[in-house]
Amino acid sequence: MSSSTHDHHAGGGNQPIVGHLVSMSTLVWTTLALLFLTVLTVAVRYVDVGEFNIVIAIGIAVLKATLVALFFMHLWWDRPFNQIVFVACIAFVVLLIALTVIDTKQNAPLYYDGNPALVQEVLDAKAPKAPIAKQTGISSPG
Amino acid sequence: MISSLCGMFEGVVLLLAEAGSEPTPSNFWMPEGASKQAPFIDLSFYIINWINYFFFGLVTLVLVWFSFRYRQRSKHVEFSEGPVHNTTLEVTWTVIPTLILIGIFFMGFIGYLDLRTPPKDAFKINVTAQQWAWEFEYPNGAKSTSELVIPAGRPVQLVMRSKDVLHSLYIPDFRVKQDVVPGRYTYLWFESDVVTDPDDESDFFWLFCTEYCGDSHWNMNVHVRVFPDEDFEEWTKEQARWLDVIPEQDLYFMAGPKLYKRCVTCHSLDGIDGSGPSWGPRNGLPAIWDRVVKGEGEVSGGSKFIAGKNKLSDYIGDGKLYETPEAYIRESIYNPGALLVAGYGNQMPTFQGQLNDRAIDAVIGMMKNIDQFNADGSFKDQAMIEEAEARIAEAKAAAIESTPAEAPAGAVSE
Amino acid sequence: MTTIDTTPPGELAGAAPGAVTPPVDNYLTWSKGVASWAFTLDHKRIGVMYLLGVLTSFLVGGIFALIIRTELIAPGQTIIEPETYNIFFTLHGAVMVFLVIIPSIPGSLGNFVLPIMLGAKDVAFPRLNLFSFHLWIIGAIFTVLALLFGGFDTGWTFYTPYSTKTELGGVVPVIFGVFILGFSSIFTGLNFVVTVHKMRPKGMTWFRMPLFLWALYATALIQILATPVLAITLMLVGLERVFQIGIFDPAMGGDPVLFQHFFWFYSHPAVYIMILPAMGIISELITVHSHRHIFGYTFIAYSSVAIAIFSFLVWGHHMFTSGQSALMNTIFSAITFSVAIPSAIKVFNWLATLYKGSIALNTAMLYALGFIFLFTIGGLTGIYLGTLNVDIHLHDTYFVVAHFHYVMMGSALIAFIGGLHHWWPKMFGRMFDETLGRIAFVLVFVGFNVTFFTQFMLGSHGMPRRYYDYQPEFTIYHMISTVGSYIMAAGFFLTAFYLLHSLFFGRKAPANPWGGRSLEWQCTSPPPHDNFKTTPSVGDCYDFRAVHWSEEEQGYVVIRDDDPDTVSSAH
Amino acid sequence: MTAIDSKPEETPGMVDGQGHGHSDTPFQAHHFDTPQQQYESVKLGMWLFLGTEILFFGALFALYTILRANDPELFSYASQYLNTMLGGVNTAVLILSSLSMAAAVHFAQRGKRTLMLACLWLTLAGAAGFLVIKYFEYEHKIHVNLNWGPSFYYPVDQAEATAVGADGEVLTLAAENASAASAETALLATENAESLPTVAEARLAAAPASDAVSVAPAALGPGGLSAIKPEEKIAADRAAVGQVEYSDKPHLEDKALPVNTHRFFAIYYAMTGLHGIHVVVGMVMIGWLILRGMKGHFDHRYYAPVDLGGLYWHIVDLVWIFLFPLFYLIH
Ligand code: HEA
Ligand code: HEA
Ligand code: CUA
Ligand SMILES: [Cu+2]
Repeated sequence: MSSSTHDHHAGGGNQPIVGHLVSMSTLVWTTLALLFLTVLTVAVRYVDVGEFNIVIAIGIAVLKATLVALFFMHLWWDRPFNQIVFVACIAFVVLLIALTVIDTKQNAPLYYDGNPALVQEVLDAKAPKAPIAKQTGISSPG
Repeated sequence: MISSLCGMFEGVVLLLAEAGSEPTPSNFWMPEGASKQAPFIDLSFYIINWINYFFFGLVTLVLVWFSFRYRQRSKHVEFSEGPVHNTTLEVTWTVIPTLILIGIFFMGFIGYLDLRTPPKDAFKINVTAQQWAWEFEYPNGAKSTSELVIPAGRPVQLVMRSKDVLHSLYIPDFRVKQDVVPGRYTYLWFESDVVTDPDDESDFFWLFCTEYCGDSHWNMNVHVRVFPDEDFEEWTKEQARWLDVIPEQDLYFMAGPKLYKRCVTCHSLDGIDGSGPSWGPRNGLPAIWDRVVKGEGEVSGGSKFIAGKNKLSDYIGDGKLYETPEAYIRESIYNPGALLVAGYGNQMPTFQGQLNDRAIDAVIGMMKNIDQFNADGSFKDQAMIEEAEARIAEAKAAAIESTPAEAPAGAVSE
Repeated sequence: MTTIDTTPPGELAGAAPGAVTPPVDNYLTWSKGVASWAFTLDHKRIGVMYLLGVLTSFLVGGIFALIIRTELIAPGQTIIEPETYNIFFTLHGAVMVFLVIIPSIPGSLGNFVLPIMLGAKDVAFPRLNLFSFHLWIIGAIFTVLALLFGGFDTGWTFYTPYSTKTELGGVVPVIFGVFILGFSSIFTGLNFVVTVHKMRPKGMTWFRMPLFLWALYATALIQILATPVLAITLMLVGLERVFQIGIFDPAMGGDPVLFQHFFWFYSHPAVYIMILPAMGIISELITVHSHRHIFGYTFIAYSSVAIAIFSFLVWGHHMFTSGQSALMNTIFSAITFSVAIPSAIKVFNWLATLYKGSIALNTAMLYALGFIFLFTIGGLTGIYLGTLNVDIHLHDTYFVVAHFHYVMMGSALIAFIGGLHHWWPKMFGRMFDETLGRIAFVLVFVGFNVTFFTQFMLGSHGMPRRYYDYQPEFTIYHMISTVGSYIMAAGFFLTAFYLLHSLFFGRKAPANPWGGRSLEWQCTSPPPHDNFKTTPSVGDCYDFRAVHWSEEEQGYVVIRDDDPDTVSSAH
Repeated sequence: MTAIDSKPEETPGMVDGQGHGHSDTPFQAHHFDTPQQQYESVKLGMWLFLGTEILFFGALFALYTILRANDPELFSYASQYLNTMLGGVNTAVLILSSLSMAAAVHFAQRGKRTLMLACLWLTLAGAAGFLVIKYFEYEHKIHVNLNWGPSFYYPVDQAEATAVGADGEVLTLAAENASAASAETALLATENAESLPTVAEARLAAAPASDAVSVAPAALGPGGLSAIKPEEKIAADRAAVGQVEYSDKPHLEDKALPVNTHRFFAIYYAMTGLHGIHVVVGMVMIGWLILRGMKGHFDHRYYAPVDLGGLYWHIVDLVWIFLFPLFYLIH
């Protein structure tokens, strides 16, 4: 999707000698889209679709962010490597979020404000899987 | 393939579980292996060891051999020709380590599963860690702080929590370790057949704290002892009521030194200040009880501190904050932040809920008679101890007769 | 057509290439005065200032280490109190990691040779480069300030909630210092990425770059991607400490393990920030001192990038016992092993490079060979630690301490010292005493192994780390270890001595004393202010056929018989 | 300072004839060969820097996700104290200022200096407007102790102890409801005072015999996550430190105040605060661009600083685009 900035090299008085010139109309349309999406996301808040509220909210935010990056930040016309930098950084954030969230979710029953009985259940539920316990029975004396 | 690998390893685990009832002695790499888990961990270690010996040997050999064989012969060599790449070779030494590593991973994984899955009927002991002491609480309410005693031949599960910062419970000879995290429960299980002599205090395994937790982290160690069922049962019963069976007049020297073990990390008896003021004479002042009675101690802060009143005597006495010196000491143990001795911050944890009135009496008694104790906290007069022991033995016998709370004890011997 | 790449600098433009005297106009003499250094934009001067800073910090960190070792020589109190001990090992770790090893190679050697290797006049952003050095200074000052505020005793890992609770006042200053050092590191990395991307000269394709540049490039990627997370994490610790915001402190509802996730998200990649440039240096040293084309260039180049990427996926292997869930433990253990593969590739390729080489056992080369030996031990012991059930036993014991000293000190730092010897003549235009150099190497090498190999045994027998005192059964190991550290210290002091000595009394260095092929050996020693008058032409930087000994120069010269742009890459 | 100066706007080190002396492109630093190379370098540099910004905020987003995933109710509860109206207006303000920034770049590229300056001024105004609104939000919250950390639970003057909810509805923060908490404290106190074996035995009696006491109840655990309510911990804290009277009651005790509500505000202040700092930095940067623009430093050949400033300003906008729904729009 990127075209090299070289296209604009030989600019005249009104053209940059480097970089890409984005037309004002593109900018204005982007802005309008952003404002519309803002209104939309506020509106959706008042509609209850359960779990989907957050999905929609994030979805709209991602869309808006994409618009900003592509048009305001010229990423659409930019060097592929700059695009990669942007996407890769977001990927690493997602990585950090994913792994840490999985871990805390896994551990949630062990928190103090969890139910102690539940903690015991969690611990117990794991027990039958113990290779030694399962197959030799040595761990269950008398 | 993976499942057959798993199966293979499980087979090994089982074999070892059978073989593992014998303790492995300490050797060049590993300390004594005294738990059911130790053999497999050791085996994993040795397997990696041999793989590593091989690769290390290979690398070193090639390194030394090439450096010697191809050393520069003339003074100024300008160029030497050799292969610059060889895809087959390179792929080979990418793939072989990869396969080996996959194997190692599964080995570790299988062993880990075992470490993480306590048997359902494991004997459960609650562990509370705090700076810088361990407390073990048994199903019958018994508590122990100076040592962890476990029943031999039964899986034991520790359910752990921390009162302040991270700690980590580590028993090298059992090859188990788990951090103790404030705010959540963590657990750990092991099983040991290696009985330690109940009558020999020097027969034990070490339990270390391996997560850095402050000044006395290095000192947060206790002994682990593995008792046969009957001794274990007896021990827990005794622990549950050891304080109760000591007659009032013997408390300070029979219970005092034992309780003092929890204070010793911060409070010395020889006048050298640690994390807390010494109980002995310090800084030209008398020993602790006299300091309090005479009100000579200096205070400099705390929630009940009143600006300008820097002497203990401003706080202790009729109509003052503390009517008696005992009340002051008691508060200092339950609510250490109330009045702070000059030169010390609010470091001491509260012992509220851990020391009951009898325990407090014992500690205060010990303070009152501090000159009868050695610098390590032991009582000087052996004869008195013997006399008291006789009295306690009697009382104990009586108490066990009459106790109705047999249910947990029954659970122990089951 | 025969091209002589030796580019005569400024004044000597017309002089014969054989002139032994270094040019009057070099970057060292180019201008005078403290300000001309402190505010210089010249990457070489910045590199030299980094070098000075890093070595000073190394001395400081080393002295802390010696105090630690002396305290541990026997059970019981030897010289210091427990509180002091805790402060000292923390400072030792923090200084060595944040002030020494992370900035060492990129900051000093990288800054010095990267633009020259590219035939560029400077890094892309000279001002930013200077700024990042100034940040380093400020960060270092804060670390020292922390001492004045009462020190800090959290360990270099700042684990919460201890770090939010400890009474010592130095925590906030040092957190601030590390925050700043983080940005210093980020800006260096950013500069390098842009420089490598945009300032390669004509003819230098990606796969003609010296491998040191690949390594620095991969390192820079980690610096850019990982360091911000450390910065924010430390900021949160600071906030937790001052305002008790309840993120990490369980007393306010926080989760202390979360801190460890965030910390290691940076700090695991950070260990590759330390080792990758070191590996780059080794690729240079091995080839130059065995006069032999690198074996498997592409594999080595890609493995650097592979390590950089994998390094982000394994942070949880520091948390196997931390209360991390079993699922995450398994995932992290599995991925941990993947990092070993590119490392293995590198080790084997270096060995293959030695094959049929012509190996000059110069001091620098000794360090390179020592690196391979020590890194193999250090890396292989990482395998034990990556193995789930074995790590349960070894975590937070001296086994880990030994592992990371083998990789950080035995590998990264040794490579740094090796690189220092390699480029020393280039940097300062003087030759050091080779004999003393080899003696010092032997001292360091032997001392190092004596110090830290015993610690493997200590650790596997259960000696926990960060212990002020220990059980008597560990005494013998500790004693040996301490003696080893004295031997090692002797080696380093000797090194410091002969290097300083060479500055004033050393023989003048030729442009290319070792027979290097990459561009930095084609400008004079020390290089002129602008590195190259005209952008030099570039060939295969490991093609040693072009390197010839010149009696006149008392060094090597690079003479190419072929057109620079059509020279076929050797592979 | 004698070193070669690479400042774009100055003619670089010509003194000794070592510079290249790009006389037709005076902005070009001597170590670059072409303006194209210089432009692409600074642009890549800026993108990498933005990358670090993304990870910088990313860590906080990770934190946010974790907190919210573990405590969804807490977030929907606490979010009502944020003013959607103000947040929405601020979003629009930022979007519009982004437009003017992009326009400034556009005009800079075309060499239209006056228009460019006008747009920069507009952007600056937008930034200021954003901060003013933000100030009112913060000001109000701090007034009613919707704070980070322990001060969240400090008492406020009753008359002021109201917070305007999302929809303008006024939430009264009753202060009477201390009874539950104090009952619990009392319970704790008795539990502590009794000797523990007794407590253990009592528990034993209550629990089934098999794994009784296998997991201790949470009551004695630390605050925050435990049954001890944060306010108790805070009261105890203050009792220990001794600066405030003991009679404080948690002003936010509206019966359902979830444990750890202060954490929502901690992350709220951390994220919006860091964003706010970025806005301030952005303002300084725009001001600097205006100054240089007025001196005539930019034209169609050289406008990189405006371009980079624009990128920075857009990333500030981009972060807010996420902050807004994540904090203000929780259903
Ligand atoms: C320069 C720094 C550096 C480097 C390069 C490494 C490299 C590796 N490290 Fe290390 N590590 C540290 C610095 C480093 N580490 C530090 C500082 C700590 C402790 C921090 C603290 O707690 O304070 C630590 C701790 C640490 C732990 C946590 C231990 C614990 O606390 O319990 C683990 C666990 O997995 C680990 C693993 C590894 C692995 C698998 C590698 C691999 O990258 C190694 C790969 C290399 C090889 C394997 C050798 C070469 C290969 C061959 C010769 C081929 C043949 C090999 C096989 C087939 C196996 N390291
Ligand atoms: C690169 C990192 C690095 C380096 C080089 C070293 C170097 C050394 N370290 Fe280590 N160390 C760490 C990083 C490092 N360390 C870290 C991260 C920790 C963990 C801290 C924590 O737990 O939080 C640690 C912890 C640590 C411990 C464990 C403490 C404990 O857990 O209780 C010990 C104990 O023996 C130790 C010893 C040593 C010794 C003897 C050296 C010696 O090799 C030092 C020798 C150096 C000198 C004597 C200085 C000589 C220098 C000059 C003369 C200057 C000029 C030099 C030249 C020109 C060449 N270190
Ligand atoms: Cu407790 Cu270390
Ligand atoms: Cu790691």
